[in-house]
Amino acid sequence: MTAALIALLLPLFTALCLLLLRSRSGVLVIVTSLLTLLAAAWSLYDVTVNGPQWLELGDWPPPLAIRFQLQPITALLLVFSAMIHLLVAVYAAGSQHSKTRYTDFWPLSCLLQGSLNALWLSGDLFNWYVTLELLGLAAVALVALSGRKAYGPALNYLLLSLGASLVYLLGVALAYGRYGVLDISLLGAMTEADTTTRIAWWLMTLGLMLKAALWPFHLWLPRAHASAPTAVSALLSALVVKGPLFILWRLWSEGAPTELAVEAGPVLAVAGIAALILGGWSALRTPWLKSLVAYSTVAQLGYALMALGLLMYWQLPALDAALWLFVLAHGLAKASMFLAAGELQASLGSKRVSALRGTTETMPVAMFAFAVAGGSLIGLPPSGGFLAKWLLLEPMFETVNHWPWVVGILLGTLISAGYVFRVVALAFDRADPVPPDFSPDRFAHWLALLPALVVWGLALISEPLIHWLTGVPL
Amino acid sequence: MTQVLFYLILGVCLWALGLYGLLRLKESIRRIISVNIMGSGVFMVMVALAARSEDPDPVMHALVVTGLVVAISATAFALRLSVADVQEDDQ
Amino acid sequence: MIETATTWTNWVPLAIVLSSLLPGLFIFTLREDQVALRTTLNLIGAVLKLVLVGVMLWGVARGMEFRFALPFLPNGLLILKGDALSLQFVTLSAVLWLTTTLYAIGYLEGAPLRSRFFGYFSLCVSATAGLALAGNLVTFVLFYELLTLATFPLVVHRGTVEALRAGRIYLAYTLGGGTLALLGAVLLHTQGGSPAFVPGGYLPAAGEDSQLILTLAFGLLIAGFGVKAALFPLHGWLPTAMVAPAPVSALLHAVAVVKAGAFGIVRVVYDVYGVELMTAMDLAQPLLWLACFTILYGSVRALFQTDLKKRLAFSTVSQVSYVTLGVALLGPIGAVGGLVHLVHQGLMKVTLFYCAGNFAETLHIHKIREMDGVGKRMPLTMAAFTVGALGMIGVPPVAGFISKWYLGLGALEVGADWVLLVLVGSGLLNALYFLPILYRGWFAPPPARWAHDEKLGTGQPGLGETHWMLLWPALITASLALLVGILAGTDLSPLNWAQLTVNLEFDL
Amino acid sequence: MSLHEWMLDGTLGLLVLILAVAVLHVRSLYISIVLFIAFGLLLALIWARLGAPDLALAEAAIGAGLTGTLLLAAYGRVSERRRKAEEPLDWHAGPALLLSLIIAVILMRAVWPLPDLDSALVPAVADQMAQSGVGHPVTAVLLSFRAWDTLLELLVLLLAFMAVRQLLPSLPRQPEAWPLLQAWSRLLAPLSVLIGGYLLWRGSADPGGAFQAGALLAAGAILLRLTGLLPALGWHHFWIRALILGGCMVFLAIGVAGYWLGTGFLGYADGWAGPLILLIEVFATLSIATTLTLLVIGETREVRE
Repeated sequence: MTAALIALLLPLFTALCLLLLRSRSGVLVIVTSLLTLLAAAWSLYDVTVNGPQWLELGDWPPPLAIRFQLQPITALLLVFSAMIHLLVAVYAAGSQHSKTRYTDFWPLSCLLQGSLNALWLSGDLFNWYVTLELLGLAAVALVALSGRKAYGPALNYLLLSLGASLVYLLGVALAYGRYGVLDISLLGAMTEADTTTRIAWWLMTLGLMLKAALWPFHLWLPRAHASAPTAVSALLSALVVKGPLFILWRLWSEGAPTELAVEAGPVLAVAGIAALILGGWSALRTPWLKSLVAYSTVAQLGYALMALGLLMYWQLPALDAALWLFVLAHGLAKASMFLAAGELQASLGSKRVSALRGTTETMPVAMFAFAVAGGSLIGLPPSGGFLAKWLLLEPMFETVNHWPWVVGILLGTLISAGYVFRVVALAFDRADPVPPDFSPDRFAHWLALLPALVVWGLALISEPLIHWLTGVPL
Repeated sequence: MTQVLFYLILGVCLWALGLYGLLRLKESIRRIISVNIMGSGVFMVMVALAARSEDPDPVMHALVVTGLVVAISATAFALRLSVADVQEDDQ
Repeated sequence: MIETATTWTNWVPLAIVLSSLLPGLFIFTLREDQVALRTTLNLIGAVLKLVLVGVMLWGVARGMEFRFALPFLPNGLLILKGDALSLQFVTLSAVLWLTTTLYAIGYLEGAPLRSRFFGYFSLCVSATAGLALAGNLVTFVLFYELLTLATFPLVVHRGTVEALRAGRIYLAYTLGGGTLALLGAVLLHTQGGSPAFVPGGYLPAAGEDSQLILTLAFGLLIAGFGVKAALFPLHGWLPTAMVAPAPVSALLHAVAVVKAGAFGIVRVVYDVYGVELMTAMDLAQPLLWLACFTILYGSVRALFQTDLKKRLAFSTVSQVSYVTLGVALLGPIGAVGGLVHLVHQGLMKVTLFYCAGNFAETLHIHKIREMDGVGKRMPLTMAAFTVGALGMIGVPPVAGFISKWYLGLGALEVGADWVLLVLVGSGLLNALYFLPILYRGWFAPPPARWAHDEKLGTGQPGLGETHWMLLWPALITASLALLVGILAGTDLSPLNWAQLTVNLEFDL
Repeated sequence: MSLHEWMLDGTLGLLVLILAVAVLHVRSLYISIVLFIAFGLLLALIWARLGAPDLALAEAAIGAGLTGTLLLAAYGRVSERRRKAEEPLDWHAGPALLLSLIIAVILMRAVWPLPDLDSALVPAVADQMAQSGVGHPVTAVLLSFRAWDTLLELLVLLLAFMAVRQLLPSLPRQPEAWPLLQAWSRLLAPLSVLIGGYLLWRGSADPGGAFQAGALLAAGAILLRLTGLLPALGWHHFWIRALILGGCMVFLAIGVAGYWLGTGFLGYADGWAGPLILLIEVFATLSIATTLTLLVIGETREVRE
């Protein structure tokens, strides 16, 4: 637990120190990110060896205190967010196109990471509300770094996020009114399937869906993510939307009575399929590169939502592995994609997809990163996206009644292939290549490729990873 | 109908009203006000719930204090953002 | 889970895949002007692969086991394994890769973006080798998808509007097919994991409840692999992909892609379901009908093409289905015919594409009507073309005759006499669309002067009629196509290997 | 409950509801803002009715005071064009209204059984009050039992300030905001004195209300700043930054020290709880006051530099 606590507090202290000293030192952030990553990895090792752990804050007895809970998945998410943050920090410090180097990006991104870690570790309904607000404010502040053109989307994002928080908070109030506790594990032992509980859980769910941009509450995401600076887009798409998803998962898999979960599961799963298809369709249609990547986030979150819904519907804890592999694979791939897209866009001086004509010649590494990351989004073997899809497909095929859900995956796969190769095919167009405005930054291109390679490299540790996620002893 | 229930219902109504305003209005300052009305609704539900027991529930009161701070912080930023010079996106 | 102690033999299958993968990755990093290094890497990779395959052939014939396994999915290892069937395919691809590499070096001399081309070229062959050596369904599907990815940049290599269009169509078909195959693989995986391919099939006999599952999985897998095998109605991508450079066409039609599809069907029928289960569930009949229809359909369409490469493409649609036909007959003799045709068609078709490429590169001949008298200007190329075309028709002693002979006997063996009619009909159609080309090439009067003579080589008929790197591969593969036909009775012939495989499959 | 209590609650409730509707409905943005401030004051009365004097204070300081000031400041910056283009709520928007009504009805069903239930936390707090080190239960919850929430809440405030810092300066505007604001501050001054008196009185019984005290201080500072008695407060001053960050830093440091000394993260050693909480409160109050002051009156340049 000590390691997890270090992973939580280190970014916060870093942010405070940076602010106090008015420092914009990327190097410091990179170093502390690295230390955070080490601490997170240590906590992962700890939880694997010693099992789940709890920490009562202030040593107060359970119903009173806020409890930190370190589960294997929590530790994994700590490592994951530290990894992405480190990568983005290196990008922001190293790329010549990085617009965030001499801004308050550094303390803000550290605060963002700290809030996210607080969210992973918490298990208290109200504490989650506060972490959500932290996350939301940090995210909006980061979007606003892009300058005036981002203020419109940022304000819209902020207002919807605030509204969503209050929807969630009303649900929390109802849950507290009904059961008198706020800790999710304690709630899990008490909840019954009555009207108040149902409404409370649905309120929290709706609020969180809005925050996570899950279909049909996704409309704010593409503009906000597309207008942010590149490093921020990567953080937002890879990490921030996963926070509410985590709460949603714990809410239903731990806190809700089985009956309610079974009832709500299909609704979420269908929303997931709708996200896959409609988000994918928008990604196919949009003329803007970053919007395409952002819409793809909407679509890919559909997979996670589908996994969550089916997990609830069939009461299959094995689908946890599918859900979190999706999150992991998507986070890595999306970080790669946004960095690549940002670099391409900055070098070409155009935000249009059509400007990518001929980029396989002019900027092969960045384009390759985009394509490789896209391969994981499509779910091509043996990438991380494929592993997740495989785990999701298996239980679908086990019973004949589950087969219709396969159609959702099939459509999702084809449509993601559509929007990924829409870009890739264009990049091979040699008829009329668009020459780069600025000299491409090779370091940043290779950096963008890195997470994409990691997500494919998951194949090398796939079996232990899946066993670990599904709780099978190694 | 007790006092608690009365305020619970009132809180819920305020919340729904705020939500309606947030969804329907376009002017950003008015939307920010709507969000605040929504928040007041939730706080009313929470304070009413706290008033159920003989001694008011200190946990709920503390949560509302925290909630108020969060609300004012977000409102301050939202207001600043809403009056910042918005440049139309070239998209 | 790797049960035996690791010895050097475990690493050979991996080495075969890596022998092209590593040079390929290295080639990506080279500059355009590092021609010598690139060529050396290419050739070293190709020769090394051939040597390794030779070692494996030698070992398997002596009963050694070549098996490399990695943990990948629960109950689904990543297995690379050399068995009789896989060797047939991997040998073919290794031999043809060497000739095609030579050919491509000559063909692309001075063209832009060669590092990228040869990089993907090597990846493509690596994926094919992995696919050939795949030891279970999961591994097979994995390499099947990778093959799609590695081939796409080659199809769009020219970067023209038509090339991009062809690339998009290719992707739409193959990714769709890949997804279906994947779904089929997952479906079977839920029925007890993905064990290694076993001659005779590993699936248990179908019970009441698993009948539906097995049928659906079969449908999904065949549809998935049928895309690359260009089974009607999934063949649409193949003719449009003709816009790619000639070495890529050779790769698509003979070495890698369509073969991967056909090979997948062979694997599914023999080593997943097994002849017994196929017969019990009566799954082969629709496949047989489909194969026969595709054979005739492809031939008829070929007849109406005026573009040389297009005609060859539709000919491929037809010819690859011979493999499916042989497999779907479910009799040992037909199986030999089908399996051996996998090799024979590869040799003959690659020859034809080399020759078509030579005509196009040397004299800018694309249409069949432009071929009048080309035999006078390029007699050796035309001779190689003739060998390939006669083989396709089924004239002895070229390899194609052997396949058709076994296929016919196989059809009689299982009592499907009507298939003979299909074979004869297709042979006639083949003759109808190939013989006019041969006639024009040899006997029609040549034009007074060739409009676009690139004067590759010396420009004189004979060994200098075109660039030597373009000529020799065609001559080599043509000779091989002749040799495997003439020497079909010997121990080393593909026919003998096919017989060996079939003995295992049918437990003879 | 007696009839006159019912009358009081009924009137308050009805008034609040009418005000809320009016806030959304009136044509003029300015009137809407003023009505919203009245709405906040009315809420403070209701909190008092519901036995929550701390909240009543906080609401008066925030809902009426700070939010109102912020809204008016924002109004001053809104361009003439945008004020003209105000469009109040369109009541003919049938479907959205219907939806909200349905939601309200559903929610009423959800809250119906709640008055008869009770919370497990109330007795738990009572049990542990003796160990908390403070006398006032709300303070105990805020700074002992759920100190983590409070720490994060300070971070939220800090983040809001940081977020404002990122905004580019606005174009020069007509300074008409300031007369409005000054008029309002004249109203705010006696209020803040009132609250200050209350806090002072309560502080003798237990160290309560860091936030209320902070808001009060902020109000004072704002008034001083507006009347020009206080120099410009800039982020570039080290002491300003130290004040703003101090609350979080001290809080975090004490929390970590507790973990180090074995009393748990954010736990206080026996006998030290009272002084440590007081220390945290002092720093938190200063942080809150400085941050709020800058949020309200900080010119963008002042905040950014």
